[in-house]
Amino acid sequence: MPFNRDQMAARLADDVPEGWCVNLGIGMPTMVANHVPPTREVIFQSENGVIGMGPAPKEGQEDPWLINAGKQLITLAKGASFVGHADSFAMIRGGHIDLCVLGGFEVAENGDLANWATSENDTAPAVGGAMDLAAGAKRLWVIMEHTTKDGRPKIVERCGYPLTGLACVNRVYTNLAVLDVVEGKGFVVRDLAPGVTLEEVQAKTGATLHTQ
Amino acid sequence: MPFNRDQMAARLADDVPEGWCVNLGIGMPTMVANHVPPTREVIFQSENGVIGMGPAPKEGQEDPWLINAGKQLITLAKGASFVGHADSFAMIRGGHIDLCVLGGFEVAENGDLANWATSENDTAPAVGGAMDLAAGAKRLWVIMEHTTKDGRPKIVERCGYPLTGLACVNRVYTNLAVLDVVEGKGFVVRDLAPGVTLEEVQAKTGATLHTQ
Amino acid sequence: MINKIVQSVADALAGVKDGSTVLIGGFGSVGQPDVLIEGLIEQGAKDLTIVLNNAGSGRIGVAKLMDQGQVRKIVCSFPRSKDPVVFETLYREGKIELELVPQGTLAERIRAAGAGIPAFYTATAAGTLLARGKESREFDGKTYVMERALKADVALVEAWEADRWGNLVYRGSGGNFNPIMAMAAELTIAQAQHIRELGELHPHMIGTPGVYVNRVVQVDRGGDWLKPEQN
Amino acid sequence: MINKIVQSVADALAGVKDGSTVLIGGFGSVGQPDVLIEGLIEQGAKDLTIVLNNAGSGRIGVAKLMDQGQVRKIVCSFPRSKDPVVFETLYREGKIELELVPQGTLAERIRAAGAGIPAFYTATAAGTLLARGKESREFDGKTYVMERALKADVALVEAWEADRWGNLVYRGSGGNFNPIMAMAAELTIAQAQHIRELGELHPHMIGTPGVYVNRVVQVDRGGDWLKPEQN
Repeated sequence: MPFNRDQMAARLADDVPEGWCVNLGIGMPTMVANHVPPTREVIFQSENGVIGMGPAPKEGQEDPWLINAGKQLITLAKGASFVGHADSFAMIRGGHIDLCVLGGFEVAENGDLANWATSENDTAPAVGGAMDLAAGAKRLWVIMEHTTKDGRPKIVERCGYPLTGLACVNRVYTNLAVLDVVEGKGFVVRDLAPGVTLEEVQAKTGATLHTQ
Repeated sequence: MPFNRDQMAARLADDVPEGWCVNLGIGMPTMVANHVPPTREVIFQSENGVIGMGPAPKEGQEDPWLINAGKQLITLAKGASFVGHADSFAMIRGGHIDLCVLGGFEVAENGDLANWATSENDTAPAVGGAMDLAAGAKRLWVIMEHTTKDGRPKIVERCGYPLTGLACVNRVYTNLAVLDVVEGKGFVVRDLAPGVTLEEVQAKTGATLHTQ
Repeated sequence: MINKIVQSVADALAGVKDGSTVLIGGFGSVGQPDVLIEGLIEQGAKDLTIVLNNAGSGRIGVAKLMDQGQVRKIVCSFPRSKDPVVFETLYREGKIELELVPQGTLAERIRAAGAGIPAFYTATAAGTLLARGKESREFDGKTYVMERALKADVALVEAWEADRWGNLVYRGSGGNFNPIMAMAAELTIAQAQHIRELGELHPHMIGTPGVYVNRVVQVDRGGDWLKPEQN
Repeated sequence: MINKIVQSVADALAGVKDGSTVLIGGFGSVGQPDVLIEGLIEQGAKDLTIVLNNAGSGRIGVAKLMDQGQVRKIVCSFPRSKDPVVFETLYREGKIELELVPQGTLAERIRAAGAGIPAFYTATAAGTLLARGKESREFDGKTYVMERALKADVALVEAWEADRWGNLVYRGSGGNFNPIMAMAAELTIAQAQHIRELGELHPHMIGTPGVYVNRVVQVDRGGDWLKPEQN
């Protein structure tokens, strides 16, 4: 049975070790934080200069001056600090983020990521911090459905959409599988959703899957 | 009668208006601060990240964690703030310092300043922040004796010593005179020390002096 | 006595010229100088290039500024929002120009302008559409894009506290673009919730030294708007 | 549980390799990690390139490190001091290499390394001896020098307070080079006067987020050394 969105986020969260500084993209990536147990200290960084986010605020305890990159109200973890945008992206660009988790339109077997525009003539495309994170984070994991809503593969030999970053993805978490991107080789299956077969995943993938 | 060092500093201080952010170099420039009356608010910046220095601390009230660029113990003025070195020099390089006052070995009529090394083969020359200040401050005033100890002119047509900055000096305060450096013209006499004649100053100067 | 505090929003925005490049701080609504943006609409300067992270939402603030036809070009990283109708309409009709810049590159270009650095290199966007037309160059075997400083005529910023020197203290995540924007403009105008006596602001809490600030106007949103302080 | 606090200076400096580039924070004695420097002398790593503002004074600290023959090269802005005898002797004898860098360029090169910027342009030193051998380039009619990032293997920094995440709070003018150096090294080691519980440090007072720090060792200088606090 394929993973649902929460299970995908939980599966990814399992692989995040204590002590990492992690930036979570908007959307499904943000859900990862809910699945890291509070006993495991992970430092969540947000582009707008928050280093060490805590859980969502309880009702009535929101601070309107405290939001994350998705503009959601947040709390601070103990040990949190603030920096301005230049310093926040110095941290990102400078390779100090252990892990960035982003959503994706397409991931290619050379590690290319497309996740910001669906054509060169996109109406007012929005890039945000995705290119900075793709270029700067130590590791980039993508979390996304394995195929588009109409069944086309999102895991491909080469991206067709405009790129966010070149050779930047290290791992992909989908509803069907966990795939490593290995330089010089391509996609290597690391894990399958319960009851999902390799053949089924390969059939829904636009690139060759390797098994170690 | 030529100005003594204190009078030179006082003469320069007279020309600093309220509200300017001023960086004072090590040595005689530092003395300028003593001659700005406390009723006139001037913001003294120090390269090591102090914005808003106050007077020297009274005995017994020194804070060993608080020094200026000359490594002297200082106090803070009300309204002071701290930044790190990158931000301090962003302020300097970015043109946010209204006035920098430096000492000089030579000033040329094109505004070139030499004040860090006396030959290309200087033993371990020290530059500190002088080049950054020369390139970045909105105005650079030099305060120095009019001639060397053995009587050679320090105000010259072209600098012989290695340069600190090109076309950066706007005004020179010496024991004999105050000279503006005017683009396309050279040195223009702005003021003379009491009892000092133009002829006397010209005789001790290695460049033509203009009078407006 | 240095006193950068002005008594009205109109005074704060006096003299902003047509054709200006205007930096507008904030990320989401946090640290966004909303009252100064309203003031700019009132003031009426036209043909503006505005630089900010988002292209506005609904029909207020920056969206209204665009809707009034005051904006020629927008430089931002994320023109999408919950309700970007004004921007998208103008953009589709070719009535507004868009320069899309990755968020970190936008921040660094603004900082560079403030720090006297005319250009720098970054790996961000290398090999993508957003590097088109830009110089690229290899350092140690990796490709980087050359990016230019983004200087401005005016910066509008929001702070939590200010004093008469123009020192600004930010609250929570309210710093974001504000400190670098304050550095990068000829004329920096701040709105602040609280005005403090000189010396009341902690020297290490000051996020923007007053040296960068030209005018401060107090904008008290009233106590009921505020939740318990945690800055 | 994240815990970057180590129990001894020797633990703090374990593994520093011969041939390393070592950033050493501080300006004058303020913010200078003196105990870590002593620890590096004890630890014995050789053939070091050290990067710091001053080349040491007297026969202690950095001067002693040089005197012991551990330093191959020094990168600094101001090799002079009240008593620079060790450096000057070694330099005259050709036993130590000097790379002289304007102070602001030094700071920006270190920041660039931490911020993922391989190179940038500055007007500082343009047309002078210190621009020799460097690329220069015109932007908008003015000449700038291209400067490269200055990356390091190790940074030694001093803070006033620290917690187990490695967050650092600086006191007075004790920040100076420390925050940027902490960003620019593979291994950042901090000495701190006080260790605080996690959450005790104010989020806006933290000058270096723990993300940049690998090891913290407490160095309590004792109360009598300290003057009344004013940070």
